Amino acid sequence: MTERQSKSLTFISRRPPYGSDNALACLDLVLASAVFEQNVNYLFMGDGVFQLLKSQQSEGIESKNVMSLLLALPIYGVENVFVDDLSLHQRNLSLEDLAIKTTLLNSQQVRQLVLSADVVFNL
Amino acid sequence: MTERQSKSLTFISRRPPYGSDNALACLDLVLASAVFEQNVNYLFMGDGVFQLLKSQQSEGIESKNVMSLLLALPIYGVENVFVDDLSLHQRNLSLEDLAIKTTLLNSQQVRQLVLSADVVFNL
Amino acid sequence: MSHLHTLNNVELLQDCARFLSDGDALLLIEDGVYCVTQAELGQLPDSITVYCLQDDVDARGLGQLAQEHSQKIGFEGFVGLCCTHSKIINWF
Amino acid sequence: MSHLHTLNNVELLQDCARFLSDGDALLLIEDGVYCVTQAELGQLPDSITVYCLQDDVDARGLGQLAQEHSQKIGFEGFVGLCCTHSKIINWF
Amino acid sequence: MKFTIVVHSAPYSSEASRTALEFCKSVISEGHEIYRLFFFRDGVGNLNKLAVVAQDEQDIQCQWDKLITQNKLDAIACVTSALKRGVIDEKEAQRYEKPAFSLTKSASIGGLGQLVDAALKSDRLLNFG
Amino acid sequence: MKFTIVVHSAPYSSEASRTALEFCKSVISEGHEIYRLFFFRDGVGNLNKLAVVAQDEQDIQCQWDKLITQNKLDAIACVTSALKRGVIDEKEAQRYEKPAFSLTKSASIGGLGQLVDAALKSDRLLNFG
Repeated sequence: MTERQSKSLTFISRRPPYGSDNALACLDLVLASAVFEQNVNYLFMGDGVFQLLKSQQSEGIESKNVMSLLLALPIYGVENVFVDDLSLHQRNLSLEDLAIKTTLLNSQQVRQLVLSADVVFNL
Repeated sequence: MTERQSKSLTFISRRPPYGSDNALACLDLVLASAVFEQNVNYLFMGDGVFQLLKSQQSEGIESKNVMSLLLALPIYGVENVFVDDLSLHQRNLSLEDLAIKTTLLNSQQVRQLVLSADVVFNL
Repeated sequence: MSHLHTLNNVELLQDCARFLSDGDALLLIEDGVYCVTQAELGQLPDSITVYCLQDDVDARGLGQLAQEHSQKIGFEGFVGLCCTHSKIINWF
Repeated sequence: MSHLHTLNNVELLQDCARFLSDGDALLLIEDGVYCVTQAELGQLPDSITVYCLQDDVDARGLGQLAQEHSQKIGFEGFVGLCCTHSKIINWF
Repeated sequence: MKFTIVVHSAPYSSEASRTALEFCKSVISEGHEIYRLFFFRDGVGNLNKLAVVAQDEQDIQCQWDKLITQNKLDAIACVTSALKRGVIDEKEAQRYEKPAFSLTKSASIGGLGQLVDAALKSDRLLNFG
Repeated sequence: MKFTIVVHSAPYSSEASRTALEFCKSVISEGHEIYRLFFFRDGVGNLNKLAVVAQDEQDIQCQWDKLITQNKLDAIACVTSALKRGVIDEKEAQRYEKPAFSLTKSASIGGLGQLVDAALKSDRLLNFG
């Protein structure tokens, strides 16, 4: 198992975009992984779904714009971006509220995504 | 109001004893205030009531024992120690589970204690 | 005199609400502005004025919701609220 | 192969529980050991084994409750669980 | 009015130190006085002068330093918080035989008594964490 | 087995860095290998050599230093995390004209690629925060 050439890395991003550095740390790690051309999965659940909301304007708090950074994911070859349907539902949000194109997963699919990964980063 | 000689300082300790430094920071601040011979009130609510539990043995995690430090409060002249009845109730705890002698306050009394203070530290 | 409460974490709203009295102000800052997505915020008595820090609302894309449930203010407004209320209780 | 989940915060138990499968181990560490005071912990299927880090339980005075709801282990046991499970998911 | 501001959080890992910074700027621009700035717990990281911040990020430590210097503010790093986090001044570096110091010159090291004093002598006290 | 351990939290403000430290000790005493220690975000504070810890408290930075040195571990401080928190090595201090450095000699500064590399090459990866 050691030194295996390819592994699937799954990132769970569970925190909102600006209050802490969790969201940006997770994103940095996703981008670093993409460079290694691994199988990268990026899942937003819990309050992490707030990172995907439209109309984020972060100039006022002098922070990088998480939404804009996420919009650039395809440029870095990160295509497998998922959002947990239950988390959206619990926050009265739908895909129309989101700026980022993601694949909606039901609970069973979310479970499968995480359990089938070789390594899970859970931030 | 400036330069008033005596003020009442109320400390709300809302976090459990060891996972973060909130509990010890609050205690240090209470002790520092006692030196100034101010009217100090020390209220435990939320998960802060876990600081009062019997049988804490913190040698294993190489931390100061919060329960033992709280037992020494009378030595430092801190006599007004209160616990929120609702927080105990929500955690299925009663005064018998506690090592620290405190005054049980109902919600109205907790409210009064905090609202009548000149300065509130809320950790 | 009435009090100003600041709050930066949705999970603290319930604890904070126990201490809100007529005439008090609740200022949502940082991740506390997500309270505008919570039903509990609407259940506060009308005698409590709810404010949101504008920059934090805008960053998070919550403008619409925040407008319905609170008044947006800047840091000058924040300082003003500190002066017009006799005491500040920070929930963090 | 089954997984090891570690958890250091009671509020994350619900999220974590969505990913627990037959044969998985849940190890409560730091403030996560307060989960032994929660009804939710008892509602996990029997096929999930719940462990507590001994030092964290003892520090918090939770010995009795922890004994009823979990198995106490030390750091050597923690390392052992890492080896006998194919993957570790840390909830913090 | 006299304000005292207590900062409990490190820069960058939470938004709180930035909020505190902007609040302090407005306290001054609105014509009020800052009696004391007290950096407690992880908040002492805001006074670390060795920080190197990228051009596209807000340099929080530098901004605190400017605010303190330009307005001659009384800025205190809590001694028990600062020493164990490696935020030490020249005197402490000498006393404990450390090869360097890291506390910005605009701040000084002090005890919790200075926070209690500030609580008693200020009209308003705010905590950011 | 090869382990990689990622530390996300500062010492003293949370219990997590101590848990990580004790876990690492047991990994070694149980005969396993530590492929890499990676200090990320506030975790870089664990590598600050300027820390001065009171006698009645556990000196976390000193214990990490000992563990790394005695076992010749590969310990990396994430560069973007470390620089903005004032945890810098001699080279960075020179480059950015800082008067001193603070990173313990037993660790080095590196990028997130080294964490991804470790995730790929280790049998087990754990995060503490």
